[in-house]
Amino acid sequence: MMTQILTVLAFLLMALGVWGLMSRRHLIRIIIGFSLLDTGVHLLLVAFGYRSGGTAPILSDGIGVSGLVSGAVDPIPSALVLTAIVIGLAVTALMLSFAVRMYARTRSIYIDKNKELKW
Amino acid sequence: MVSPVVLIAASLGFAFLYPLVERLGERAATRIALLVLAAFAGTTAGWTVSLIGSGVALTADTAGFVAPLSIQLQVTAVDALAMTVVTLLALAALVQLTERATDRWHGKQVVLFFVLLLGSYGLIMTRDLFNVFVFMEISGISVFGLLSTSRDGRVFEAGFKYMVASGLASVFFLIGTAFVYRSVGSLSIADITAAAPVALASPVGVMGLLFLVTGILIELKPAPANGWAIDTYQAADPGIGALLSAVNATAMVFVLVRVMPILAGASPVFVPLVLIAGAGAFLIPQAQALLQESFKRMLGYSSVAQIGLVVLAIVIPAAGVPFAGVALAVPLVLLLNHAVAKATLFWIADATGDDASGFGGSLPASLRGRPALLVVAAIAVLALLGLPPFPGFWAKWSLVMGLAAGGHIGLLVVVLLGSLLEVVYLGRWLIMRMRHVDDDATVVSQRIPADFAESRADAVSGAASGASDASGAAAGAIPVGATVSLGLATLLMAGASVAALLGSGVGMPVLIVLIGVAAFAVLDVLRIPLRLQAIVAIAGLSWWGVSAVSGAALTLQSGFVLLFVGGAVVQLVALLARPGRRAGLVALIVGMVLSLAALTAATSPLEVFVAWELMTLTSFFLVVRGRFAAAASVRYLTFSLASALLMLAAFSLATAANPAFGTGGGVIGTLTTSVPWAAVLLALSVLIKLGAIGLHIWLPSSYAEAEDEVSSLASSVLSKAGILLLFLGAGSFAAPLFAGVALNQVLGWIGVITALAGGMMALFQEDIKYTLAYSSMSQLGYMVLAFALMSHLGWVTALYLAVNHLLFKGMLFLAVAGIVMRTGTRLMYQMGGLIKRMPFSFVSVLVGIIAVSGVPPLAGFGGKWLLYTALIEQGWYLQAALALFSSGIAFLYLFRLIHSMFLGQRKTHHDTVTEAPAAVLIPQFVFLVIIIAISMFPNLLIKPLQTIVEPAFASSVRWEGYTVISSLGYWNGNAVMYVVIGVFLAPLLWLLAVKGRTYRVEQFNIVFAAERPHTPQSTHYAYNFYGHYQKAFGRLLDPWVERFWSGVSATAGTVSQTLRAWNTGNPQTYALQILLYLFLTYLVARGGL
Amino acid sequence: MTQMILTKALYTVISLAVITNYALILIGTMARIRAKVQGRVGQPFYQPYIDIVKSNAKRTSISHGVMFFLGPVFRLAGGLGTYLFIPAIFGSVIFSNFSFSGDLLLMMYFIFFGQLGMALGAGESGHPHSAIGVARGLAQMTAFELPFVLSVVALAAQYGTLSITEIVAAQQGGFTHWAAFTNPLAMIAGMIAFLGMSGANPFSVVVAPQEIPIGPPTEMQSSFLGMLQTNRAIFNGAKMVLFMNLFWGGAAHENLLVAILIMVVKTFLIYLYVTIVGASFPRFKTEQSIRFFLGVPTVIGIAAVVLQMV
Amino acid sequence: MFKRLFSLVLVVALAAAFFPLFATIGDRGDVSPLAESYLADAPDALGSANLVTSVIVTYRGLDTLGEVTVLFAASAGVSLVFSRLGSSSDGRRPVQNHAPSELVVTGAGLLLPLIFVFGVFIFVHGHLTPGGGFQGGVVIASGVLLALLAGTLTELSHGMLSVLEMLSGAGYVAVGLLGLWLAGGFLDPRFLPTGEIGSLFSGGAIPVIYSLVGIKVGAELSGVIDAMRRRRVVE
Repeated sequence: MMTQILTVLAFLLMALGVWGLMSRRHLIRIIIGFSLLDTGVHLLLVAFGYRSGGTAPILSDGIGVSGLVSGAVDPIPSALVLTAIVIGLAVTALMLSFAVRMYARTRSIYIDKNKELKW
Repeated sequence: MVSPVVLIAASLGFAFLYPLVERLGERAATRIALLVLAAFAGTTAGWTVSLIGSGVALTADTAGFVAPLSIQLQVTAVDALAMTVVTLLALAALVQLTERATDRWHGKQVVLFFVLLLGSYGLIMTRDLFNVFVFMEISGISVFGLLSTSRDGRVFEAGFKYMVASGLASVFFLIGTAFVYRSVGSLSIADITAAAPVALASPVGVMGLLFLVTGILIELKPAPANGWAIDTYQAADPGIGALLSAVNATAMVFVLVRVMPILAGASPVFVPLVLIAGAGAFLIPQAQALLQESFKRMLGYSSVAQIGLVVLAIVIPAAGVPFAGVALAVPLVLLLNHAVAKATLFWIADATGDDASGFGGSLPASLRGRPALLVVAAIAVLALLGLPPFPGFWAKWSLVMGLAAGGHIGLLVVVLLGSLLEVVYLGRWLIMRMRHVDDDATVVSQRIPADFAESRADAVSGAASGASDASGAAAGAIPVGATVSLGLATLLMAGASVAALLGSGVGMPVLIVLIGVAAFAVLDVLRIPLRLQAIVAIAGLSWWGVSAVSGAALTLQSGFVLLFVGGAVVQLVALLARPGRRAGLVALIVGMVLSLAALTAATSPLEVFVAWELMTLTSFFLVVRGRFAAAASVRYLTFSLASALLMLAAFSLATAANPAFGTGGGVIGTLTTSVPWAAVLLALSVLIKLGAIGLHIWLPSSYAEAEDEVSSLASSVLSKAGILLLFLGAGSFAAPLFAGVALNQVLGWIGVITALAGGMMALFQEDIKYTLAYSSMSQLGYMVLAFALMSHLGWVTALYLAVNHLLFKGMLFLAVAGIVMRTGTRLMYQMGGLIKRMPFSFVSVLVGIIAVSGVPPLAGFGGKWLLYTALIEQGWYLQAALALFSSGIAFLYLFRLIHSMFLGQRKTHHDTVTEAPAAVLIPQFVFLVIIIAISMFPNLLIKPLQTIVEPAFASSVRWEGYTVISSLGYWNGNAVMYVVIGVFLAPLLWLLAVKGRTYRVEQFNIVFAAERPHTPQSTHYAYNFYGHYQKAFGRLLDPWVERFWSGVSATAGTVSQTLRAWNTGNPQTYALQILLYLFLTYLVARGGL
Repeated sequence: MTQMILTKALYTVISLAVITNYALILIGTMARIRAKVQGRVGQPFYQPYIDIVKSNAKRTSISHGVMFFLGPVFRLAGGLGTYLFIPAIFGSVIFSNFSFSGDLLLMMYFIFFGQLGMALGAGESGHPHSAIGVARGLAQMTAFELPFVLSVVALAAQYGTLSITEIVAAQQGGFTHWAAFTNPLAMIAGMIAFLGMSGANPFSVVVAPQEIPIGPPTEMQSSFLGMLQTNRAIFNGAKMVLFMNLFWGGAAHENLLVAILIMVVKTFLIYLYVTIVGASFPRFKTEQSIRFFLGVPTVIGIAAVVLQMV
Repeated sequence: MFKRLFSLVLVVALAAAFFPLFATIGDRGDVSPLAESYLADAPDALGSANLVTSVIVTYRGLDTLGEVTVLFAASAGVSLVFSRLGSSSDGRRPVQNHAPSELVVTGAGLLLPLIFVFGVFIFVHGHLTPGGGFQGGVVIASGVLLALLAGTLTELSHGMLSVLEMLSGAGYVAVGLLGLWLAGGFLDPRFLPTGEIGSLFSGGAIPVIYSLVGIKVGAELSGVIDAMRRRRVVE
């Protein structure tokens, strides 16, 4: 059940992000839409790692290795998600800085004022 | 052997430490960077050497655990080879970027450069799905960072679009990965491939893979969802463009290679999906590129198209001679071929510094007078177009063969069409670059000055042309970096070509062609004077020709060898007339002749095709040398390569139907196929080369605008290649096509109409060279007609006409060459009265035109007699009548020719003209002697021709002494000659006897209406000589064909315009297109809505 | 061998003498007839002889150069040759000429020989009128070649040969066997083409006296002109004989004199037909005559050929 | 407008197309065999309590190295992006920073040490508790940001930043190579004693790697912040 909720939530987030990406004219908002999309994907990854009633895959006094095997969530998606997040952060940073340069060049923060290259 | 992981560690470590290295000073740091790259190249090369052949792969697990526990890197021979080339290109690129005039790379740029390289290595080596994603992002982000350092401010806009697009792509990829992991429970590609048929066959699995493959495809920048990539190519620093398409794209392709087995295993929908994607990605950009003004943007379109082709090749198994059975050979070769060539072009764009694509004609002829750069550029373009001897050619051949063998006719069409479009825009760029400085690239027909003022323009600027070449050379020098990197890339390409050539298993004759060209190119580089080169060429070719045919029985191919080599050798003498350096001329001529010879010696379709392409190329470079030949050679290249592509299609279809097709040595009918469409395509391709009516618009201007010696060679020798091919394909044309009409009947009509139309058009030309060009077209029409008869007499006639045409057309063109050289004009009405100044030229022209028009007693009549006898024998009455009519027309334009040049009133400024140089006269008179000989003794020629035709048909004429007797009539050339001499001598003697004192008066001594004209030289009646004929025919003479083809090109333009309007430049539109792409793949996968 | 050659030469001379004189007289007669039609007295029938003698008797002549000098020679050679490749009288050794060294095709192409030579000579004279005349003449020639060729091809198809002798042979045995009646369409096309070939009205624009005084031969005088006049006779004779052979059953009779008589009658009629047409029609412009020949006659010719094909 | 509409339609269509795919994913009681083997064997093999960390740093260490590289490339990119801007002369001028508010200054003085310590703590204990190099690095970078806002730091020394970046990055690679030569393979942390689970010095080289990562991330993000800050643009 949990997985399903998370997945659908992730899905909605992605749709929302895409919509923002497609419909906003303001560069920063587009980037925000983009981050939403990313977040959705990350959520999806986490959701796929979930197991019903799972615990964090961390050894502590309470839980032994056997406990982990029987009860911990899948550690791989968590690892992947971490990587994905960092990469998303990097892309966002670059996007923002490019947006700044576009603005500096055309003096407009609106996407449709920034399309000299075409055809 | 070095572990793959070390390569990654090393490049990353160097990237991290680079700031420290730079403490030693920028230049030193870049030097060290180059050294590191060299070391990488050595490593990868070492892998290649040790892995190739042995089936094993080099594997490295990380973290001390084995896959799937940890991430695994692997290098197969293919990977190693790709990595070697990528590294070498990267090396060249770094040289170019750090050693150029402006914007030298340093600091973080070099760092990012290494990160980019690292990313590409990772993409090629990793065997873990998620790791692929990481490396994709590494490459991506380093590219973005590098982009920002371009001069062009628009690059940020482009980069933003790029980020949005690749962001979407990686989202797709991640979703896909997530689903795959969910279904398979592992990220190791090996595991996934193994599990795919079971675990991923479910709808969920397929959907996941759908996301995955869409993500990868988007990263490959597929049309129609690639506007962002194109914009980036346009705005980016050319150096980055080179990196993008040479390094980045190459690595990305490997991701698809890795994933393809998974897809194929999971569901059958994916192969067609990828095929469709590849086809679209190849064809659409080629069309969009047609109208590009920006060279970089054009290259961008070309790059994405080439990648599309590679995607196709990944899925289509190779067939045909080279590479058959070697897995992934075709895509790999295509990929590397493209990488090297494209990088070269980007670097040239950077070095020459201007971004014009040559569309619209406003492009500095910046390669004229810079032979080295020109050669490099030409190699790159030809390699991109997949022409021999470059590696891409063999790959394309195998791909096309594979397409035909697999029955993918639609894809076959797509590939050929796309290739043709590519020829148009890349060829145009090259031609515009190498055209002569005062050529505005509009000349496709004769140019008549507005008024009749005698313009000596040609002569004057002819003298000036040398100087202008020099000025072209003086243009901006190439920076050292570009020189090194271009040299490296060219060496790479050359080496690859040699390797591919030796691996392709084509025979010696083809190799000889290249050796010959290379040898004379070397002579050029050594600055050996033209005359010496010509002498060497004459000696070498005649020795070679003699050794080729001596002892061999007289067959079709030995006969044609004699024709080609003999004709060329004689005409080469004319080169001795002009001293001074004409770079590449002799090399190209030799190459052309040898490739024609190779055509005769070909023993497989592949060899025929290679020889054909080489012949096309050499002749193209000969044509383009002309001073106003730019527009003409665009047409020449386009039509010739169209013909070549048609031939390729024909061969592939025929081979698919019958694997033994064409493997028989060059006897008559080797290329016989029973597949009707193959036959039609073959016929079309030959007809284009023969300038048949409707397909002829390239012919006149190409023959006329080429240099004079080249013109004569082209129209006398080169034009016979098509005839040879007709004979090779003979058996294909007899089969009935539709409603019992056989192809050869169609050919016959086309031939005779061509003969008539060519003559008609020749009738109204003021420009002597255009007259002769059209006359060649008409004569070729006769040969096609005769061949199409498919009878003994018909074929003898065709060959007879071929020989005869070679003789007199060589004569006429050379005579004209001499006259143009002396008078400095090509317009006939500007000449006149030259008979007293240039008597020898007059004689050879006189004999020439008698021989053409077929007036007895000279050899021409033999041809006519044979032709009509053969035609009537076969019951082709109407064709016979038309042929006779058009030979009357021929008589008209020939008389006009000799009259306007030699008779009538001489222009005053021609009073001092002298006879043409001996070197030009000698070949004419050699031909003349031969003509007289075979006129007196027709059997000298006809009997050998009969033996050539014997294998196909039994003789249908018999000989009584000198009389040849057919079922219809008879002709005794010998007796006719004597009678004519008799009836000629009798009146002559009589005249000499009765005439009283004869006053020889000056030419101007004419009177009409009892009055002497004030300026007699102005009374030369030559301009618009047959005006009344024009009047009589009226609209029939309108240039319908020209109109048709300009209509075609206009349509192509419109299509291109519409297609490229799709790339609106708006990031959101691009995002929209990408989502649309995803949706479409979804629909394809589901098989419709 | 030599004896054979000598006899052949002798026969040739006889044959030529007959045709020349006959043609000269015929031309004179026709001129007179035309004059009568137009209500003039006209010249004596032997006027052509006078002209030739006069021209050749000129003491001086003017030459513009080698080709100019050779032009008339070519022309006459063309005339002679054309005649010599035609069997004038069927079955006669004397009048068979050299018809066995070449067939119809040779003959048709040999007509060009004289044209070319003359054109070259006229060209070198440098007189624009000559050039204009040549241009018109050649244009018109190619035009009437088409129907002519079509009719010839039709005949060749009909009789399955290109040899004139055999064509004549096939027409023996009563006028119903003449090609004129077995193949009327071909005959019509051919005879119309013949009008053009003979260069009388309405196709006389080549020499258009008012506009470009006598066209190609403008600069010709003295013995040059004489040769041209001689050739005019022989060439016309040759052409008439040719058409007689092609369409009108040739001239054949065991008695040579009768055969000659037959030839005289037939050729006279043929020439009369030309004269009548010429007297009753105005002159065409060049483009008009080109259009004319490529029009109806060509269609008829094609029809003739097609009839042979089906 | 039309485009807007079309994209709406398309998004909806895509949603409709793929919704079933997402909706069908249900819970599962177990984990993938691969994960299971990690859960079962990793603690003994690596001696690190936090299995996510073992996966990140060791099993999928190459990913992490790549991740670091991405960040590195990004910061280099950002600084390149802004490097030309100051020099480019189209009438732009950096504005004066307004003086930071009292609150911020005092708060900063109080918080900064804590933040830095916390950051270090996070990446040093990455193998024991949730957290790790990246988290720690980000915390440190946020501290730097605060310092800049509060004016405690006016200038960041680029020399120091790049040296930190360089050394930590190179160190990471070096550790990886040590793993290759001294232990089982590239990035194998077991060339150091794995210690006993739960103690600070356990998990072999994992803490070392995480510390290097932490330093590197902190330095890089601070660099990014700095690059963006100093090249601010106003109209």
